[in-house]
Amino acid sequence: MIWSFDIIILIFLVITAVIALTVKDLLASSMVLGIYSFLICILWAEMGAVDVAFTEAAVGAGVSTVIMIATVFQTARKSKD
Amino acid sequence: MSFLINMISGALVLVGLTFFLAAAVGVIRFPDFYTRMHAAGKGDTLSTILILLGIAVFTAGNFSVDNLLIAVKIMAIAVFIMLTSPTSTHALMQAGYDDGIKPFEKEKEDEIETEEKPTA
Amino acid sequence: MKPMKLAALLTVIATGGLLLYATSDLPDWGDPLSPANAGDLSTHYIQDSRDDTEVPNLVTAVLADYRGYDTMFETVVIFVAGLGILSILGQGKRVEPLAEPVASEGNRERDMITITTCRLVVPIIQIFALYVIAHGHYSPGGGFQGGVMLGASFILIALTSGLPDALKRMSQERAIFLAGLGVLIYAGTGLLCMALGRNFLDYEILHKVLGGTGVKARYDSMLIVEIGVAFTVMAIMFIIYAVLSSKGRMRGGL
Amino acid sequence: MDFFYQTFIAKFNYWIYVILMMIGLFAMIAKNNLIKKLVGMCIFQTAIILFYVSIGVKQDARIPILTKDEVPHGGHYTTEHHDGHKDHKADQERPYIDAKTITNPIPHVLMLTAIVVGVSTLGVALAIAQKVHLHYGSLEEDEILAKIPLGNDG
Repeated sequence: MIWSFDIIILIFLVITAVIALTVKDLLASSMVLGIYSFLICILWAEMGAVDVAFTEAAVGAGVSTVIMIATVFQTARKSKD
Repeated sequence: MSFLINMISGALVLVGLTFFLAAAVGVIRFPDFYTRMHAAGKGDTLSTILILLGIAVFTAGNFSVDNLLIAVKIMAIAVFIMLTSPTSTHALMQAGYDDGIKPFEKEKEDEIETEEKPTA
Repeated sequence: MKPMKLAALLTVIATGGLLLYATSDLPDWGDPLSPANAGDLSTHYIQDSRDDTEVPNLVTAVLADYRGYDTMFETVVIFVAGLGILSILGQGKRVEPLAEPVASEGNRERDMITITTCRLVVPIIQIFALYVIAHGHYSPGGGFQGGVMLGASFILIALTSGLPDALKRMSQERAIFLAGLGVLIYAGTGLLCMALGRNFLDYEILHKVLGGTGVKARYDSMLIVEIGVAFTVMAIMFIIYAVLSSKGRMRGGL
Repeated sequence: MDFFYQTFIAKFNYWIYVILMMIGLFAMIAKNNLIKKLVGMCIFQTAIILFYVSIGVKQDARIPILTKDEVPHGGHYTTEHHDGHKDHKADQERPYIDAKTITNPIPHVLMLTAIVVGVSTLGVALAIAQKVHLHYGSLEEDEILAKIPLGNDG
């Protein structure tokens, strides 16, 4: 654990979460959620949870983003809020 | 000997980070999609490979079979990135081109400036 | 609409305020003496799993051995989620001709560079995934991660050369079979322990089947269980992508 | 420095976990678009995982994988594997493991499975969203509600 690194990533996490929820384009929202997943993956590697970080890198940033984008392509891309 | 290896690996990582900085500045400063992707793709690939090379040299510095194996693994990651990173850049470019994004042209901006000057 | 949002905001702020107030009672971040960290259970896992199982990666030891029952039902949840997606959107075996062609289903020109690179990369990904599964005892990894990576390699094929190509390699029936097989391997290991006269998932007795000592049996059966998990996760990850990217028709795709 | 640590760093993870949870909960309640609600659900989920992993952190501890000195490769069971002499020499030479120096593995195990289960439940949710889009042609909550025929009032 390195606390300065930890705090920087946590602040970025809040920023990316807010961006993912305010962007009107759902494709961009999914991509920002992928960035969020990568950030939280780094955070877990830093906290010593290497297995969780590995899973998050494979699942959250890989499969989760892909299935979200697949749904956005099959439905509507624009969101009203 | 170990001092020399530390110097080499540190220099490689530093050069890699410099390229990373240049790529980041390029992504922000360049005018349109294609040039931005150019900066991101090239700078990203080169800097990642340089940083991995630095780490591999540092690991192989404490010479033993295990450390050498770790260095080989790191270099395998570098080869993998060398394969995939340019391809992903290419795929993004292709998608942008299919989507109909117009490349940036210098003259148009000049025209706009000259048009705006008389009104101002 | 506006008053609803305001009410939601007030509720959320009230909840958050209470939780923030409650954080003052939580132990400090990184405190080694907090109840969760200094409790008997965690100390026992850290200090004794070496003698019980010989597995250096404590997470794998706890995941597949001590909490094997938990992990088995997590695998079942993933399996049921895959079946649920198929029953919500999928159309089973019958394939009806479409009334009008969908835009995404047209024969979009596939890019040669990406296809060639993915042909090169997919075997590397799969071999690395197998390494992750097999090496989960000594490094981060195991059935879940390796299974997700194997599934992702099939998703990569589907993304570059189209869903039909990927379905040729892993058809819907085959995927469901593999997912069921994974759960069967896991539960079968547990039932084998019961058949030999111990509790469910008490691997120690398996040395009668696998040979060696009881510790070695625990070490080996952990790998068997992880392989089962990897089968299920791989198949279900691919099913999720295949169904969602084609609206359940299993044709066309992105 | 000590005061700074105790007031700020020691609780910062928990604060952020509460903030992320608030963001996710608000999105799940108040957002109009179904996909945005699911994005909120993802954020909510990671907030809970952040809480759990933060609880398991120990100061100056290493990752929960034992080193080669502590578990020699094939140390225990190969010595016993050759029947005849049960040599426990390898056991006695092993160093003592101090539980304080290794990160708590239990939250990691719980959360590792939770992530993979989370993505499969996200898949189910996305499938339901696609089904809703097939039926009503929209993902906006108000448009869907306008299209649902009301019982007696309608």
